[in-house]
Amino acid sequence: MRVIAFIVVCLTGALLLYGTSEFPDWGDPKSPASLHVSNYYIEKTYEDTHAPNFVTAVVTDYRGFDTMFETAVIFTAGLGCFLLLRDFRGKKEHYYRHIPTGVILHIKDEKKSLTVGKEFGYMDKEWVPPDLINKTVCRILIPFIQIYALYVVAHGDFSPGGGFQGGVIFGSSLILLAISYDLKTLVKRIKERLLGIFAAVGVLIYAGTGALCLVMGGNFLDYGKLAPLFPGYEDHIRTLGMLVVEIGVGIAVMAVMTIIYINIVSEGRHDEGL
Amino acid sequence: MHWPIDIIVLTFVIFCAIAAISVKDLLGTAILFGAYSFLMCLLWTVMGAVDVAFTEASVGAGVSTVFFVAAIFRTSRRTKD
Amino acid sequence: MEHYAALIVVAPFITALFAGLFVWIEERLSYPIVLAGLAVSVYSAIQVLIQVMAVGTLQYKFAGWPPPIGIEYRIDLLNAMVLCLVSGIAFLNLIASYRSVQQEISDRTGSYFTVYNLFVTGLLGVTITGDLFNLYVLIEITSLTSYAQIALGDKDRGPLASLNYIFIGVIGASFYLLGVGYLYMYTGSLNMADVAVLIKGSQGSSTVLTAFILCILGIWIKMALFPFHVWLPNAYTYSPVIFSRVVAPLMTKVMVYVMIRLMITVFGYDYIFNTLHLSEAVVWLATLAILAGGVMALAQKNLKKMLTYIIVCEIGYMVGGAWMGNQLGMTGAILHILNDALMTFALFLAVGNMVYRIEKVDITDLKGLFGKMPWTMGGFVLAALSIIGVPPTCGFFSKWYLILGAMEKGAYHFVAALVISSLICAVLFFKVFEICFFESGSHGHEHSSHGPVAIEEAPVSMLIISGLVSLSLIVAGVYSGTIVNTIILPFLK
Amino acid sequence: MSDVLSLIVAKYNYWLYVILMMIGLYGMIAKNNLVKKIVGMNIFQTAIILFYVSIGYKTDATIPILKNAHDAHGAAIHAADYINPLTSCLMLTAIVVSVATFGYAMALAVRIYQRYQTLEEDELRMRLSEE
Repeated sequence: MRVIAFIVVCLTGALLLYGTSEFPDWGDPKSPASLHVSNYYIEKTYEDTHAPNFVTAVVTDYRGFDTMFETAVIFTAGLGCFLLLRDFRGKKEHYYRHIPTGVILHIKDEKKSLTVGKEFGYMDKEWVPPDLINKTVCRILIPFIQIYALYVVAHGDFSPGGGFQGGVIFGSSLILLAISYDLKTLVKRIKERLLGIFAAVGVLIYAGTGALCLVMGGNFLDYGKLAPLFPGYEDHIRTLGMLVVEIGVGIAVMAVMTIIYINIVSEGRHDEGL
Repeated sequence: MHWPIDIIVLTFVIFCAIAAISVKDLLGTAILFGAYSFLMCLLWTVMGAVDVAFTEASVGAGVSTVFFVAAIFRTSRRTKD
Repeated sequence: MEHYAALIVVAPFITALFAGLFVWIEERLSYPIVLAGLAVSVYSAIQVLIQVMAVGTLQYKFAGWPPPIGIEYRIDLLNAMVLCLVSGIAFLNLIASYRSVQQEISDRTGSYFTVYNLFVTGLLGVTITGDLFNLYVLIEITSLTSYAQIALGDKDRGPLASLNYIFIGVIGASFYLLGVGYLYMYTGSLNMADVAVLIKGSQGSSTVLTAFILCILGIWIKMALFPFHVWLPNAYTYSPVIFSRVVAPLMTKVMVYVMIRLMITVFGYDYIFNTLHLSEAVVWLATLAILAGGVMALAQKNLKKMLTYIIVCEIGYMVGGAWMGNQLGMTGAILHILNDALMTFALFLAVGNMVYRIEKVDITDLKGLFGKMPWTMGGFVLAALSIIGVPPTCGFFSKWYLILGAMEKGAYHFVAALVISSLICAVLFFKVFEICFFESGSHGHEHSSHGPVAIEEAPVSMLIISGLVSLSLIVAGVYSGTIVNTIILPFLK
Repeated sequence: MSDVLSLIVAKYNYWLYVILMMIGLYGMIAKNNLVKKIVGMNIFQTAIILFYVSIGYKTDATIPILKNAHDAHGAAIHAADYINPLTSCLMLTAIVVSVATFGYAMALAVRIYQRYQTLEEDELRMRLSEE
């Protein structure tokens, strides 16, 4: 296998190196790649859309149709993980810990429903004592991470970032919650159902904006046609359209990242994790 | 001209890539893979593609590594090669 | 209405998302929503075909930006035909397979239908788009949804087959992406028509040559041409019935379509056949693919797996025809996209009906099936005859064009391979018929663990679709002259 | 000598991306462990992204965000001052695709481990032939 792999790699590498032989120099501003279409984007974006960040403008407006499917790819990944791993049967064993004394109850029968008082805490099978520093720091940090994520989403047109990055950061703040406390804390706060709805609604906001443009008489995703809905913002209507779309992407990505994490770490049982 | 920085980072990137696929412990692979992604993101910042770098920093070095560690937690660290 | 072009793709997409939403609210609504989306798509595809036949190539600019700047859909006769085919087959399959989804994926049907519709969206988008990078994104949607669906089939082998498919699929898609990168390096554009204009006259450029090799190689890997076919049999065999019914007819054919699109629209005949002289080599490769597919099909014991190797064989036909370098060969290849999709669909519909009743389809399990499932077997026989290439069915006519094309070029090895593979198919199918017809069925003692299973005919909804598609094989055969004259020849002019 | 040096400076980025990609491809084909293969796959995809970003780079150009956006009216925008935004845009999409594939592949690895208790390809093949 290694020999075959080596031969394949050498052949492909040689082909690719051969292809680079006529490339223009690296960083040459006169190369065809930097002249034909890209100059239009640099010179006309601000005029067309009033978005200072060219990349966001290209991503969500000029090539917005690609980005819609990119969001669909993420959505599919989340849905695929759900379909593949989700296991509704639940777990047979449960562990409870008596907090004042540290005595552990191990309940093997799944049918027996047990009501425990406040001094008993639910516990993972592979349990480590909670670290006070970790917990406190994460608890303080998480709101700030989330605010930063919202900032990244909202300022996508002006600075690096956008819906996708913001969504990932928001999702990782939720994952951080699950890691620093335990998975139950996260699952209790954000129900699986809610995450599923968020994922679908996020992509729907994107596709719905496009369809709304269709209804308003433009082509699909032509934000300019939304102007009658936002009187007073005619100049910035395309930026506004981008913002709406970015919010949709952010919601979808946030939900999907969380779904993938929860499903992988608990093998689809949503009970215990890292 | 940024090429000295560029070439140093690129060397590190290649080093991390080779290490990531040859280390005999999957948790080590996960961390090296995170380092690889982060160095890659540095490289892209040097080249001026800030949006891509930002995405890679949050995705490659962040969430991907978490998925990786989560998967190792549910499978095993053992690897033969 | 000018927006039909967008609706073809957008309607199944939005309904997929709504279905995904309703999974969490009222799961039973997912199915009708998905079905409605595909119905809109079929209707729009037919409208677009009528428009294209009346006025010629249609363009649709997304977000209103003119082509090299924004993304455009460009629909000519070939697109429009494949679009009708894809949306029609996906729609019929969704009706026919409703019950087998209930049987196989009982507890999460809503999510499954969402993934199904996303898959169809991907296929339609690949077919309709006029932008190289948009094509890549949609190929990835198609791939990711297929990985997700394959893993749901066989509990043991499904995930492994899916992971192997991921590795090979990613290599294929990445090669394509690299090829697009090289093209972008040379031209600075991503629009197919624009790229075609810009690379005209760049015969000697190593960048364009590498881009060409990478793109075609990527598509071949995705298409499962002979040396790259290793993922296909497992992936298609271990997937759920509904998915194997839609992926076997459509996925490879859409990839063949992409290859033809790249050859004709982007790189141009002149570059491929007059500058590079690749025709000889690729026709030999296709010949090998046909023979290898046929021989490996002979060795299989499982009916579904045997059919997947026949798909490998059919891919050889289409690639060979398309690379013949003359009009007859290309006509044969395009006609075979249509015919092979219909034939494979009919075959897998019949096999799906069998799986619905007897679960395991090793060839020895099929004893006495003619008596028990006569209608299903009727459809199966018709489809099998068409694959073999018996005259009134459509399989004969595309093979005829392929043979004429090969004769004109003097590629007699290809003709020989075609005839041999037809004979192999005949042997294979008559073996199956013999077992189904003459050997009496097991009387319970072989299935003692399950108790005596009374095999009966499949449900009516499955049978009607199966019968309709099988009859359409004859209709397509009778009207193949019309199809060639009104769609394929005007396109190739 | 200076010619060679300038050639190296002009092209080394492309050569190194080829090397990186081949590392990924080799890992994907030759490694025995499924998770290692997935890592190889991701390295392969990242190398392609590096290639695209290299295409978009221009010497003496800045990041693709308009300078002085608030008082730029009337001021001419020179294309040579900003790097190519299109490649960045394309690669955002490619990164998303790669992370989606990565997440799903990891989920598959977990699933396979649940079923077979191993991630080594040769052991898996052995288990399959036993059954």
